[in-house]
Amino acid sequence: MTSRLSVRDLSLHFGGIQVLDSVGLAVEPDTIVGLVGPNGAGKTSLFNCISGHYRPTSGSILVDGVPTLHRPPHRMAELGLSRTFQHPALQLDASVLDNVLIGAHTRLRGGALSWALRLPFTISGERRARQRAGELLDHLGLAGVADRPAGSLAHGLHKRVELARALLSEPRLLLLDEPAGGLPHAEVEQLIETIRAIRTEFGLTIVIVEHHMGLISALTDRVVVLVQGRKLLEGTALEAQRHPLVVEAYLGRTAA
Amino acid sequence: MSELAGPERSSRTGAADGRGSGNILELEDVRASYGRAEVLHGVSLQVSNGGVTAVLGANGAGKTTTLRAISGMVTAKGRIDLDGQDVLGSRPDQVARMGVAHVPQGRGTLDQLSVRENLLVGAYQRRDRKAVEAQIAECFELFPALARRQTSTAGNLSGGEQQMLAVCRALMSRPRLLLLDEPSLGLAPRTAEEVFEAIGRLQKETGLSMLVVEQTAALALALADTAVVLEIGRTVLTGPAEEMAGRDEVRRAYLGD
Amino acid sequence: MTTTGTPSPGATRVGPARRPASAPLRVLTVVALVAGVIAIALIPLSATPYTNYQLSVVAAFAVAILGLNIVSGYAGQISLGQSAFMGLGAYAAAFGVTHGWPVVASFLLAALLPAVVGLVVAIPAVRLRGNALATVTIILPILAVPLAKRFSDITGGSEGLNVDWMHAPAGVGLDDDQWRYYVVVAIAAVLFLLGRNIVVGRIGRAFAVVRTNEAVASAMGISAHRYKVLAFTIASFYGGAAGFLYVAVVQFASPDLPNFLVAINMLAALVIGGFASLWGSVVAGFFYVYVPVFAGAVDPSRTNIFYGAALLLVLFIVPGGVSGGVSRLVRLLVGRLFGRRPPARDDDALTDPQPITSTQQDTAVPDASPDGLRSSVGPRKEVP
Amino acid sequence: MQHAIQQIVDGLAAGSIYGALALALVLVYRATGMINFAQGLMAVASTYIALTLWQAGSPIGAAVAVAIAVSLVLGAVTERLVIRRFEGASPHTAVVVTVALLILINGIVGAIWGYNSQPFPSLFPTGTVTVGGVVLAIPSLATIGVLIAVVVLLQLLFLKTKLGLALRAVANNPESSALSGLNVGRLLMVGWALAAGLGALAGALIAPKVYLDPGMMDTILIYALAAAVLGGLDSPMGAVVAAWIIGVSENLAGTYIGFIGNDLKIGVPLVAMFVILLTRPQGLFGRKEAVRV
Repeated sequence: MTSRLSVRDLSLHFGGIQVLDSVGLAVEPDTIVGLVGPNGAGKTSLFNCISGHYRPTSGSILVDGVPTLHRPPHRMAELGLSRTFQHPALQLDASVLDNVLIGAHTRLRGGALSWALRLPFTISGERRARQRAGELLDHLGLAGVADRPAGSLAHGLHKRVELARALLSEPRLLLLDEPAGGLPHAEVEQLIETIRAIRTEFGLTIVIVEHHMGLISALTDRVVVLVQGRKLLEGTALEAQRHPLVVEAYLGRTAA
Repeated sequence: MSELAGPERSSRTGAADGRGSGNILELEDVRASYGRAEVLHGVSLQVSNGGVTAVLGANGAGKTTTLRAISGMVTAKGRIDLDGQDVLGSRPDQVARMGVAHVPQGRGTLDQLSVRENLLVGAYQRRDRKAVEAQIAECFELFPALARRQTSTAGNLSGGEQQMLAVCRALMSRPRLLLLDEPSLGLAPRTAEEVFEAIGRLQKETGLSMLVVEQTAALALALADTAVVLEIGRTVLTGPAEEMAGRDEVRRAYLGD
Repeated sequence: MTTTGTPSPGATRVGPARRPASAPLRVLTVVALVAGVIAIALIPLSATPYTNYQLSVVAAFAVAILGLNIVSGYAGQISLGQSAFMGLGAYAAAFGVTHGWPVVASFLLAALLPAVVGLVVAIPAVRLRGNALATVTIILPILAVPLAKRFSDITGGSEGLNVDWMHAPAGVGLDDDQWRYYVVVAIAAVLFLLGRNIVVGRIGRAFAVVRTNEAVASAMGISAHRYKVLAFTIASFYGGAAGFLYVAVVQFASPDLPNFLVAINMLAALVIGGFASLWGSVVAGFFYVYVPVFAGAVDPSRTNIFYGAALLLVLFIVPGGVSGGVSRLVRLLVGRLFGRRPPARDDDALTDPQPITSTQQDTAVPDASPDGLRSSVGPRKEVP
Repeated sequence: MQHAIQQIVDGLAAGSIYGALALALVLVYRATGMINFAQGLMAVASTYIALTLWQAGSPIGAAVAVAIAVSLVLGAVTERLVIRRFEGASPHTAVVVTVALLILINGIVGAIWGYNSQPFPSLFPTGTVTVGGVVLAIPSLATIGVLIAVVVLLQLLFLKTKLGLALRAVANNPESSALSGLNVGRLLMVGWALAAGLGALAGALIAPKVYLDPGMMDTILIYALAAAVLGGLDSPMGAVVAAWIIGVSENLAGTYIGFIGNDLKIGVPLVAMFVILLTRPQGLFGRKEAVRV
């Protein structure tokens, strides 16, 4: 069986700075992999390489066995890849529903002319997308705010709107960049339940960048620890937390 | 070395034992927001005269925002006193002229300017050209790497060199208080330790008060006398630095429960 | 044309916030629409020929400004060249008419030729970020005028081209001005309906996300480049169609139309009317035509002072433009009348000089940006 | 050959005028990230001020000098009263704001001085000099000389003075400069003032050639924009070099390519701009812009 995502020997330089150094990673279908490491370890950069937003200096990335290195980012969605962003990037004055519907873009067909003329298939497509979006919003506890402008929502809900948007594109592989960032503890518990539920329901493979160790421990099958752009360790969340090198990377040598 | 922080330093802070003779900086229940989203919900901390306070906390805890609030880069409420003087609502350049030097995350290097010009910008408010030149020379003596590259643009320096340049540039204004935001960010561990050693030496010799945000807790705690732990925009723990290393709150902030 | 489900305009500050209409508001909208359609149908029967002429010109400019709105308001790419496309459309229409083409063929030429030119211009131009696109488009009207003069065989040079067409068919019992009004307004209405369909569905949502955040757009499978080109092409199409309407009313195509100040004033009228709002384009059409009329009553040179001042005023105090301001007012009144509270959060964010989606969110949690310093020197993946 | 050299010198002279305005655009862009579409009309306003002074009996040199001084003040005032409010606004808003200024100034100038063309005296004596058998117009040579002097002065200002250092620091990183105690707002005012002064100079140089009316700078602005974009928008030297290239190439093309002629030569910078944008979006001399995700 090919890995859902396979990253081999990936390096990324920005100017003279080495951001990623020969990072390798294999994510099997239906697993959740956590990506952890201190600030500046290169986690988000790795995400940006996988989603096509950065072009790595060397190495290769395969999604379901398909090499993706020369694909522009907007052609990653057709491989079943979707992602969220570290800082939720919503259109704050558009409604929550409209924000989520952007995720349906690749699932809808037809160009400007078909849509201008409201050809029947565009109408039925839009209806289906709205229905699907409604279900997702329901699922994520956002049904009550679907018509509110996204900017009027609390920060924690933004993350969920982004999640709904990503899910509407019906991905097989989902990259979540700090889904718990800035959330109070109680909401993190909820988030863990939500991610568990969607994972089963949609048959998702998920890669999570997260600092919240509780979330990482609760959700991931394996974690990869990045430090200074290199893979330090791969194992279970517990192993990683206890590993002296990881403790040192976070707290410094004296603490270890 | 003493020249680096300027002659006023010694008179203001006495000697290294001037610690505890009052606070140069006090934050009380500071709240700050970006647009609609409040990100600090009540941060309180102190920096004693000649002392070093470390701010610890996980990503997103509000460490950087706390420094930005002090420098007037975000709108804040609550109380921020510098030497008993209210700085809340001042512009960043005004706060800087009151004697606060802020080395931002990412170092804030003027990457298109030369190393020397970066230092001159740091000394922009000063009129004593001779002393400025002397301090530049001293800085180059301290960091020969910078001296070798004084005419090349700062953007071409390595990460560690840029960090030292940023600290030197901050000192050029002869600050009363130095704010350091993640000095080790993006540096190899060895380089980060060297940077902290240099900062530590400087602190010991000049008694300059510092507020340091740092993700590597051990580095920060070795430098600081006081530590503050932030969680989601709130101060949750304050205490002497040496007692902090083993505290659960610190461990939790970085490694989870 | 209810506003429900419209992709919302401007996280950039020159755009009104759109909220889903409340039930009373929806009723009010329908009532207003029906009344409006009746009024539009009845006006020319009693108005003077000159009023009909002016209103027809309003319709033509409203269409051109709607095109500008699609590229600048909805897709966020400021164009300072819309008048060039309107001028090209006018010349194409006049060419068709003087060569005895059927009206439909003239219309297609007038709309499609500018669309093709727009496409060709857009493909390289939209690669420019930020306000650099404006610098390219501003050249179009400046080049259009000498070009029109150079090809005087076709364009009639500085004199322009007079046409004599679009007369009321015998037997309908309408004067020429009334007939032209109905034709122009009907075509404009169809174009507005099509435009509305574009900006509310899949395409409009893509425009909006390209405008606010290209990284998100690409993550959702949307090519920013392709949609910017599309928006620009549609805008050129609308510009050309408006040129056709203009010639139908004015019976004249000249180098005065594809002019630099015309393009600039269209943008001004659009911002004053309201970015990313269909009604804004209509308001802008009226504004464009009637401000010079009223200003001219005082002193013709005051038009630009009025325009400039009005534009600055809008930028300073009502970033949503007239339509945004009015719709806010209506919502407020409806809310009062029907006992509903106005939305808790008003548009304070729109008066914030920070562009909300980019700047604020980039800095929202600076603690959590490990790659901040790197990405500022990061490579950019080229989008083909 | 002699004719060609004359054409090249005339092209350089025209390019020098575009270059002066292009420098103004670059100064504003570097300081505030805005392309000031009103730069041309601000220059027109200054030129009218010079014209009024000259008509009142002042010598033309003094009239232009006073107009430049007034422009410095007006530029600073514009920054303080209008532009400051939109610091950090989206590129959208930035464009619309300067477009608003453009329209407003056009209206004000029209209201005060009317829309009819008026002759404007040359700063330089008419006449020719013969260099190696080639007859060259003195105004052309003087115009080139003025721009070179301006470039040298600007370089001295930027590289040798404390103010220049501060201006460069703010252009490089305003936030970090503020943390060093630089008053960013005041420095941006200085940037706008300098740009307005340069524009005033460009206006006084072009007006004798084309007559003065409110639309005088419209095409010059296009040339200047093309030069600024070709030069990379943040590179003063790039803008000047690009302006010269444009001036010379359009003059040669207008003279020697029959189809282009005098009326279509403005197409030359447009075509050049398109070619450059297709191949090097950051301009000939600009730095590649990084994009963050």
